[in-house]
Amino acid sequence: MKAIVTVMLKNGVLDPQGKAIGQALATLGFAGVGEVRVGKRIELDLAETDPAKAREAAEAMARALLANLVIESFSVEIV
Amino acid sequence: MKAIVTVMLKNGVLDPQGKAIGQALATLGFAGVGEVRVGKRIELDLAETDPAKAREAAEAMARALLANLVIESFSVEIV
Amino acid sequence: MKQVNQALAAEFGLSADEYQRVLDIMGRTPSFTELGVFSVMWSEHCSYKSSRVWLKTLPTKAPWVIHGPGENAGVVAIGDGLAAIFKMESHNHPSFIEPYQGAATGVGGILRDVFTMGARPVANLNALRFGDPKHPRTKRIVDGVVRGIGGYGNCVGVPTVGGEVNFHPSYNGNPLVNAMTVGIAATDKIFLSAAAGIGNPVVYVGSKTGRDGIHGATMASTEFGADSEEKRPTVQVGDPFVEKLLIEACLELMATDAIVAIQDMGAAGLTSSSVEMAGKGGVGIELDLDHVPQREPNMSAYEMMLSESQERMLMVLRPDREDIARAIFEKWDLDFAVIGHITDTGRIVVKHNGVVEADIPLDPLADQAPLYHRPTAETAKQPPIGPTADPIGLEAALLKLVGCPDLCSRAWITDQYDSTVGGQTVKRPGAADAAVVRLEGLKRALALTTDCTPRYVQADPEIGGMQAVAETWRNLTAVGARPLAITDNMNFGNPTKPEIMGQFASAIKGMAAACIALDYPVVSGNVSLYNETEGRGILPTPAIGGLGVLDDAADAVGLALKPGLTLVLIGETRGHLGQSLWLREILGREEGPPPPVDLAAERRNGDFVRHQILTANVAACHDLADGGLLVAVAEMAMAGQTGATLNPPPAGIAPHAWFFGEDQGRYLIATRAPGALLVAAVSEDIPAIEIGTTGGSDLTLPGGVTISLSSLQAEHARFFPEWMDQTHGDASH
Amino acid sequence: MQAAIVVFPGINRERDMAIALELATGHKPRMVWHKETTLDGIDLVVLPGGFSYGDYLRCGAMAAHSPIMAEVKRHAARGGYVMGVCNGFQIITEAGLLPGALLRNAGLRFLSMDCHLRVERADTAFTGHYQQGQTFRVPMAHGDGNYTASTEDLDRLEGEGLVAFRYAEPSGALTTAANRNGSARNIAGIFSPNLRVLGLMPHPEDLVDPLMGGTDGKPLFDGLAAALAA
Ligand SMILES: Nc1ncnc2c1ncn2[C@@H]1O[C@H](COP(=O)(O)OP(=O)(O)O)[C@@H](O)[C@H]1O
Ligand SMILES: [Mg+2]
Repeated sequence: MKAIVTVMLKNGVLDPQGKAIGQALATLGFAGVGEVRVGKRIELDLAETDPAKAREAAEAMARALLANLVIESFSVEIV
Repeated sequence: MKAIVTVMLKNGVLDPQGKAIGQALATLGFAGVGEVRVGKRIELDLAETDPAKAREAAEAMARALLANLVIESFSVEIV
Repeated sequence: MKQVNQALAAEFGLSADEYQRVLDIMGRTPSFTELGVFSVMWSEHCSYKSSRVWLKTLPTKAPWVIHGPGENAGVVAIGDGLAAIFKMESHNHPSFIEPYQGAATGVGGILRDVFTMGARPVANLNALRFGDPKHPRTKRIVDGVVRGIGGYGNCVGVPTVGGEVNFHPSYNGNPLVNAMTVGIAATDKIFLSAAAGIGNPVVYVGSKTGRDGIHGATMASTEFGADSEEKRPTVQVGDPFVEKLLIEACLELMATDAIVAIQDMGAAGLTSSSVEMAGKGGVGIELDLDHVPQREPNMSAYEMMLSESQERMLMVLRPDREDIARAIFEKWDLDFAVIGHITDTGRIVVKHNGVVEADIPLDPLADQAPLYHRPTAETAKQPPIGPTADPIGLEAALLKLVGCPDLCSRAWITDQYDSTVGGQTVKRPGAADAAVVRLEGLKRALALTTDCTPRYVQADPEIGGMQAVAETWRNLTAVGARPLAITDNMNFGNPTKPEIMGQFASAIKGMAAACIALDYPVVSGNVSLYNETEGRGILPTPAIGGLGVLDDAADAVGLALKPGLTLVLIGETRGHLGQSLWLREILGREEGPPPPVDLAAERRNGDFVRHQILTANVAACHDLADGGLLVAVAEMAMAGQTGATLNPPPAGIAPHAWFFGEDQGRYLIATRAPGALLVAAVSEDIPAIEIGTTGGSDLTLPGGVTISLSSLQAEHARFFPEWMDQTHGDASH
Repeated sequence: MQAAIVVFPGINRERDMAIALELATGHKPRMVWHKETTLDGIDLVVLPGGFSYGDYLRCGAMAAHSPIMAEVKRHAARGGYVMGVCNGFQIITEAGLLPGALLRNAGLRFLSMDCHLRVERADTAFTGHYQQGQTFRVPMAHGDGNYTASTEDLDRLEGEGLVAFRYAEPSGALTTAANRNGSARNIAGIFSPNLRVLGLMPHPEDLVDPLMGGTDGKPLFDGLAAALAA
């Protein structure tokens, strides 16, 4: 079972990476790009075969390590 | 229109961050975690309203800047 | 929006008396935004209401002092028409909440205090205090803080050249992150913050404003309770890339004559910068917030005035130079906005969407700011520890001491800090008692250090305060530098407790005495109070940052031993073990009075050592501090990969007291010319004694016990890598 | 030799580089803003270290698209000399002037310390004042110096003698311990096929003065000055 944990900065938290990428895209001549936000995608191969349990485990991992909940939020997808 | 560009290291390129996370999860007591891969998720707000054109634009941005095709591959999702 | 009343004022951190004072000044109920302005300006962090009466007693003057406390940073003349501009600042509370960003933005903030005065930053240092390594939270905090300091400093390209790290359980819930920046400017090109010129534009540059860290200043002024997790405001995220652009753009603009006044937006952001600039200039200021560059939609006046978004500056420009300035900031891709102008009203007027959101008279806001003479209680003197027996012998004690967290190698930390960028770092971290950084294109160099021994301050705040100042002076002297001035960062507990206020007052008294005796004034500093968790205070920690100058960088000496030298101990050794690391690490006792500080002897010994260094009689030098003589020898031996053979102690002193006592005012010198050095010492009445010779790859103790340098090194190097790297995954950065 | 140093926003070792070049050539290099578009009269273009654009997306990625880079590529195509150090190396690989890429250091930490480099060939303009096989000490300071390339590229670099420097013990031995950032085959620097483009991670420009702890980096600049004199 594979879990995909997506970690993004919370709304309102400054995203220097996103800002810089937005500017770089503009310099490269890409028009019509508004806000850019950058986050992480963490793919976990899990031995667990029950989707509900896999999700629970991935969420626990995100809370414990993968996301910094002071400034980030996360979501989990099981595939 | 929003485009989500996911950038991952190519298979075969060593992912030290993924490896470290895997080890850290194990020390934290999470069992049954196999390979861990870490990539980037870049969310772009696009003025474009046509999904096909938006995808094309996002792909062009990924090729030009967002991914380094020597070591990374990317995929685009339009939402 | 909430009703403005006493309850809301209390929520904002204003006492009932303070709120009454607001009502008196305003003659009406303040608006929400006005209440916000009062609350941050009158917070401990901005108003120094508990500490001011004591800070005023510090000596701040010397012929070389150009600007003492009161400006963004202290300024001293260093020769060649140049000035060193420096200050230290704390980011303790933010670093507990989010160690990486807290430490990173701490570095960013202190950099701005320095380059806002026209200086190019040339060095960063940091004084860190962490909890017990065994406490479950400590490791994550250490990791994040070190990464944060490196992440920011490395990116802006200012070398991180020094600092200090201690561990103690009293910091478990309250680490100390004190960052220091040193910059260089021409003495006739120093920029101040006093606004002037009625009608002159007020210009905002740098990053956009978001809802970051609102009420950060008041948060930094309250102690943490168990509910602090909920109270946390939006954490500020640093953007070192923008900071780098801001440094370059500001320095470029400062080379023109466009700037009338400039001030960074630090704690309490737009509020404190605009209030202070107008207040200092004795003028008024009007802001139209509609023009403030905003990162988020629908921000209120209150939010914009209190936001602590990073990497922003406020300037007053000559009106005819606005275009030049705009072009420079556009070149560097930074926001530039005229957000107001200087008035003659003596008031700050804030407009937003055509509505006056705040209109406050500036003089009373400053003059009638609360000032407390808080009760103090003196710290009881510690009884002497009495005779001690050595249970394990010198060799085992040395190995234990060089490996303990407070003395072990800091390479794991300093290896993460770029210490060479700029190409002027003469003495990198670990190479000498003070970092030495040459001034580009000149012979002249600065010597820099930070020091404090909190366990001494806890045991006797006055001696501890004195000792901290003296130790920085000694460290500068030990590289051959002439000490010029200090900055300080007063980290203490809750000032409403008389015993804490007593620690503060006594520490200041001791610091002041040392500054006077050593001709070594305080030119800037910072106060961080309420460093407590659930009622337990930290060890009182007046961190001192010292700055000295070497006329020729080539004169600087380091720690490293070479073969064929004689070791000479300067200063008197009585074997004082009270509050020593030997007592704590070997006997498990944190007891006794700290070593006495004899300021006259300190000065005599130091002046002698410096003279010997400058006349080339000294191959290596190290001051004696934590761990005493034997630890100092070991550190010098490891630094130079050269062993030493030590003589027995003089009669009448126990070997462990001789080798591990922490008597003050001492230096260990390695010299090729011991005869001349000893003769000079005798003629000047300086205690000096030959204690051994150098060579080989072992440390040989009296009686013939040998410790190989490699085993010493292994013990010394072990703690950090074993503690940090075995398990640590890096998920977030 | 007329040298130019390209200044990208966020670069921070341009001054160090200018000092080293001036020391070797006797005159100041030209500082070229990244929005400029010509390098006329320049013999050597240097892309210095630092954090161009904060290194926020990938190190060097955004700088690789700066206006000046088109001209740097033309300069290289004309047979001009180019040296990228640290961030400059990253920019050069991102721009496709040299193969491969620089990943996060294997230990995931910034590494600021001295390392030793083994000189793989001494018959180039960059290495002429070193001996082949010699090792020299040099500071490094980077978070992303872990050189990687496809096996074919690595084999080609080796086969064509395009590896410039490898991380080594002071003795010259190629060990894992000496290869702190985890680079493939201990590679610290590589050449273009015409040996006129060099990319390397450590900072020879920061060790050209005995006061800063040594002059091990100086032969690189002296060699360049000698080779490009005229
Ligand atoms: N403990 C102290 N010792 C000496 N000067 C101090 C101390 N604390 C604060 N100061 C001085 O008071 C002024 C205000 O400090 P601070 O509010 O930290 O300034 P800023 O907001 O610019 O960082 C500065 O000039 C600072 O140097
Ligand atoms: Mg300031």
